[in-house]
Amino acid sequence: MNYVILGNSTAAVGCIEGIRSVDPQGTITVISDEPYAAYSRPLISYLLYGSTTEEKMRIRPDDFYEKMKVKTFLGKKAVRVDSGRKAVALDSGESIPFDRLLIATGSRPFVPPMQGLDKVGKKFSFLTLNDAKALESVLTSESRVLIVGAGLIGLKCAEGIRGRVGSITVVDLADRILPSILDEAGSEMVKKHIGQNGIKFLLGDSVAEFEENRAHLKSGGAVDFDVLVVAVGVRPNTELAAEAGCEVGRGVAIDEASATSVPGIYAAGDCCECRDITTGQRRVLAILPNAYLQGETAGVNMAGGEKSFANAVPMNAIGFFGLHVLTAGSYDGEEIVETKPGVYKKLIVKDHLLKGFILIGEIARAGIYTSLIREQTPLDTVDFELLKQKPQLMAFTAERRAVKLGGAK
Amino acid sequence: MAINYNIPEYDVLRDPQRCIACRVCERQCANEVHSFDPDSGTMKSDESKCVNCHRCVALCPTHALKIVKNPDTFRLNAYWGQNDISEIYRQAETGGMLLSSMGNPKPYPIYWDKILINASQVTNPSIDPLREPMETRTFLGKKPGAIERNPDGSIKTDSLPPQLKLEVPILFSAMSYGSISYNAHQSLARAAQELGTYYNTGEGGLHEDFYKYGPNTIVQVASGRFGVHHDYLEAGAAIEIKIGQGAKPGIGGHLTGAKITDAVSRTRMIPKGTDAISPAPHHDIYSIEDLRQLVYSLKEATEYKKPIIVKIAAVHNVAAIASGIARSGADIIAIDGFRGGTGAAPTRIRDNVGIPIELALAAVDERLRQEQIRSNVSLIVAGGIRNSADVVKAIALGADAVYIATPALIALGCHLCRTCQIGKCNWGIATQRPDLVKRLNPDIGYKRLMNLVSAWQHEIMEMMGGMGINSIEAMRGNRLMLRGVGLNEKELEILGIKHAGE
Amino acid sequence: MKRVYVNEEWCLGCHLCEYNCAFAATGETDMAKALKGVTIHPKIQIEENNRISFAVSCRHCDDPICVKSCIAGAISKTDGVVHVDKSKCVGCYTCILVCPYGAVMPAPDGHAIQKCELCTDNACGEPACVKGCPNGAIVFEER
Amino acid sequence: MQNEGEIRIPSGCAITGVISKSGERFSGETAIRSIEPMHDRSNGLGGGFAAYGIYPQNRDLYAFHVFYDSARAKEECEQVLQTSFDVTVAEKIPTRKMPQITDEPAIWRYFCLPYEKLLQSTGLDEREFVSRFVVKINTQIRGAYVFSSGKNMGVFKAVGFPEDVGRYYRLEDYEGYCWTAHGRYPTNTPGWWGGAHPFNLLDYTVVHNGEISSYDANRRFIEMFGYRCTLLTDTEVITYIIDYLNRRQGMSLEETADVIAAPFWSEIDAMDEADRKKFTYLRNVYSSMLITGPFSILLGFTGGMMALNDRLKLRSMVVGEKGDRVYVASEECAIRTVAPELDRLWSPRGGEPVIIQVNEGVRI
Repeated sequence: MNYVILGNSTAAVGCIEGIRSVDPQGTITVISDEPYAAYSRPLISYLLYGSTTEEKMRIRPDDFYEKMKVKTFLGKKAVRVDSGRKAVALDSGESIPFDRLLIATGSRPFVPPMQGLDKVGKKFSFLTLNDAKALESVLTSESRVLIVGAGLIGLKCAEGIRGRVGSITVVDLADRILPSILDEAGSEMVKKHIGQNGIKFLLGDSVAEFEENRAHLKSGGAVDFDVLVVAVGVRPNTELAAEAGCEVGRGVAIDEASATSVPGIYAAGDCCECRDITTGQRRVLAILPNAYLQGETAGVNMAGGEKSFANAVPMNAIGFFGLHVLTAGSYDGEEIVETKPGVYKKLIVKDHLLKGFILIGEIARAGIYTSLIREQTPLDTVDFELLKQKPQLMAFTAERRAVKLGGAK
Repeated sequence: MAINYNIPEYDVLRDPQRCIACRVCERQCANEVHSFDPDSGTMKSDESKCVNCHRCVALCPTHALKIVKNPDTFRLNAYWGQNDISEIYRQAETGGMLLSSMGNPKPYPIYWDKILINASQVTNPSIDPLREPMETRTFLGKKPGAIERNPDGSIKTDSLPPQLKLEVPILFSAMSYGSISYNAHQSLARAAQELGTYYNTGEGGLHEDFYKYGPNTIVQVASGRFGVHHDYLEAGAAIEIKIGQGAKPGIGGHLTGAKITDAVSRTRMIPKGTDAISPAPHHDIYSIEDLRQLVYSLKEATEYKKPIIVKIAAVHNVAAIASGIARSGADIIAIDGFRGGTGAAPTRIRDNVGIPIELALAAVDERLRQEQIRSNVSLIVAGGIRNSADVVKAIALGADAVYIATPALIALGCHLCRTCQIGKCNWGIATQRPDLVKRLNPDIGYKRLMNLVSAWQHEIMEMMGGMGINSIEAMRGNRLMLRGVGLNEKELEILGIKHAGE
Repeated sequence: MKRVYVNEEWCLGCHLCEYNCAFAATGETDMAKALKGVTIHPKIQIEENNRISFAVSCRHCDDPICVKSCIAGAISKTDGVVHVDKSKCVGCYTCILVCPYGAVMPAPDGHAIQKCELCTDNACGEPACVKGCPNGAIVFEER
Repeated sequence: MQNEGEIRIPSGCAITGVISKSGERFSGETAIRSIEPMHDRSNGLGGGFAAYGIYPQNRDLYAFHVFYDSARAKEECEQVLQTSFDVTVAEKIPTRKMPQITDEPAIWRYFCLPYEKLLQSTGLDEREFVSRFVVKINTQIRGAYVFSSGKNMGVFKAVGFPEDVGRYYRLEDYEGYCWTAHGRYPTNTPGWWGGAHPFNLLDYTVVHNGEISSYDANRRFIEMFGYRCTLLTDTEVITYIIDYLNRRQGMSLEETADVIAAPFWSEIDAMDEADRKKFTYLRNVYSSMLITGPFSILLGFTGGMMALNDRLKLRSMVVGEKGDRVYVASEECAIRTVAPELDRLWSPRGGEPVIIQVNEGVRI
């Protein structure tokens, strides 16, 4: 069997490990336009912060490809997938045949049209290792950095470089930060904390026009900067899949087996859309655990095994300057909120199920909540009053605990 | 009571250098001696509540605790001891009888320690139990006076009266469910099963969960008849009629309502929360002939398939009583000496009534032989067997087997604090409080009991081998293997042994 | 594969496992010296409520979601032990977010996580919690 | 110094025995010569012989051999004897004066039968009556000791080396079909003639080499059945146990051996069901008659001989066969001296009885 994987990040690693759990022999070829062994993209902010190194960012040991018997084409870009002839064409002119193909092409930064943007010299995205290296090369302790976008990427970037620059200003059209994962109260709490760490926010505002070192805001003000980071959002790389005939919505559409609509072609990771069990809606769940699980599922199925990943849940673990934020699921439902100094906690319940949560400051054992969401545990089978106090296995019945902890079948 | 006349018996010493305030002591003390002071971040003690059970000491991970005798004393008096004075204060305060638990702790003579065991030298080889078979199997029960033969001349083996087969001549003696916990009972039952011996229900009936251990269970019928019914009698391998108990000869029992939980109530067949009171005598046994009737009633009820044990306390005329029992139809006599334990007994009774088991045993065995009825019954002795040497001495004096209870409890963790009667046993043994009961994990408990008895068995074998004896029956009643030290003529005569050097 | 199993029925809630765990992690030989005046951060934790208590520590799952979810590739499973490479861990707490047992926790310094590694990360030989449990409530067994 | 009966004296020993299966009678010289080479297994503190078939002319009468320490004892004993027995012959047992044998008591022999009337009135069978009578004399008359009480057999014993004892009693003049002999090595040094071996009750005689560890367990048990162990010797208690099991309980000699040298439980547990039940029964019911510690015994009885070792075989004992003769001895030399060429020689296993009986039909 001839496996080809487009992309070389978490989904690809999951896929390789998935294939090898079933098929120790088949040929695996990985093609990526990045010249690096698989590394963790979310770690680029930590790299700039100094809490990791390029070496440690690799998500698998150095001998991973060798041990897994994987052939790599790194730094080469796949330009076309011919689903009829079952071959991938590379920008170098090579054609790589496949029996099974995984499209794990990830996403790319979305840069909206902004007037005068072309005048800015030092402007960066913040998605890849190359992005980080490029940004790092221009930073000085006097740099005034302007970040457009108060989402996860923008704010992690802000945290990552805070110690090495003069000032940071974050502009966002939305009136609060991290709107995709936090509610208003949560946003406010996190914003306050980040603000206390020397980052200035200009929210509900946007850049009307750029000059080389100045951004004129819609609200009328202006921000002088030396370095610009645009972190407005990302878009899935779906083009190759679409050309190959795969059904594409917001992302490449995959089922629970990570299969696309074209036989023999699978997809996984940030380029895909799948069903979010907390809402029932199909969406792009561009988070690392999903990428791995989808990739692994794809790998097993590509190799003739059987695996299903049917309980994708949006979730995020993120921290800024020591304040940790853990969230999961959707926020539509009855809310149970608890606040105390430095702590914000919100549980969302709907249809007798835990649908989502936001934990800020006090995050211990959050996975117990996540598992209730993921396993769609009916809340009348657990002691939810205890769970409201804190995540704890005590809330389960003794029989369930005997299974979970005592080795009972 | 405005004035506290008494002084705490113990002192809790906590080494502040070692204490890490982990609060294990606090969590483990049902008497609430220890507490945590959040202001100072340190542990405190209220030693007046301490019974010296050592639970905290045993669990303290940094060995920061010591329980010592309180050095505070009343003015010393060679006649009026500390205890005498304390007990008077307590009685003056309460107006009640003093209660105690476990066996007589007073410094009466310990005859075991004045008896020494023989070993072979030159003329007769000692036997190495590691190399040669060394047998401890024992059968308890009445032995027929003559063989009978089948028409083909072979020996009739089926006519033998019911017997108890023991792989080691050590049984666990009666401790009722109620006086000790479910987990303690389970530990005993499982250990008996694994060891090929027996445990004894005591007078509290047999919990429904433990019927499966029936082949290794002796079911007791005592004066209160708690939990006695047909299935119960059928469940056991033998039935024991309890006439008396070494710790409290002549009186009955009293288990307070607090210990009569749901399960205990169901097992004893009495209402929950009511006191379980055993009368002093069986009210259907006012004479030896009445005993015979009960023996045969029980035999009838169980179709003569189970040996009947009659258990008596060792009292002054024990030999004559035993002679009567041996002619009553009973198969086995159990004699309980004055060191025997109890879950609760009036202190004065425990400390002053009964006689030492060594003398009782020697007298009974000799008397039954003189009357040529020793084969009518087997003899089990109980009440103060402390180790394998005591077992060897007991058997050489004439016992067929021994009952152990206190050593079994100690193996399970008991520290002989002797406050069973208050029901707050920190070791999960003499309590019915669920949070305390769970402290005794029978998976651990039964293995410790097995270890104990196996260890004793090995020691017994080693001592037997030293004597050149390779089967326990050759040691039974073999009093020449014993010598006394520091005993007077009368004691030697009763024990039927010679003095060392003779 | 040997695992730590919890016999809830026998847990006394004495918390000794937590102290033994914390002690084992110090590498000291004297617990009093190691833990005196210290707030402990054990990798095994007791849950207690209404006389029920039990210890929770990493289950070393057959299909460990923490390993799959770790954004830094810092968690791996070898020879049945789920292991954290603290030098790779950036402390994002995704593992805390996904562990269904709540068995992963921030390390005391806050920059990484910690979890039970069956005392393969200290010189105990067998898990200290198991060794020190007074009532067989935590066992390390092949099942 | 305390004598037998006052103190328990363990002793090491030599034993030998010869039997003719055809019932051919042969002189005591054979037995003397056989025990002689085992001189070093004795220490001069006791020797003795048992001989079967030596009184054919009085074969239906009990032959009592009695030691008297005094004339008064003799008088007393004879008085009691005559009230219960019809005494046909009363004579001194012929002896030879020898420097090696000293401190002789008076040694008398009586051929007698209990009065029929008395047997009827007591309701006892003859042998039980005689055995009780012997126990009575030996326990109640000071200075009188019946050391042989069977029919057509006799025990001859004294303090001295066994070969000297044989010559002292002129055993070369007696002819029997079965002889056993004993040389004694007591580990204490009294010298009472009654304490020498063989030990006898009725026609049972036991010579024994060993020191049984079960002694007091056996003694205290057997004494429940009317026996009195006055000598405190192994041989005495073994004889009583054999008498009890074989004569009074009606067990075969094999069954008797199965009690006193019972198989180990591990062996019993591995037997087929019938045997397992039988052996379990015997061990259970007669547990107090299990004999432990080293022993090799030769049991003589009318018409045969049984050799038995303890179950661990802690004492040497070999058996030889030549023609119709069977020899049993502590050492092979004792056999080779009198039968240099043997058809067969073997060492019986511990606990395995070797029973030799005079061929059926032979009048003895």
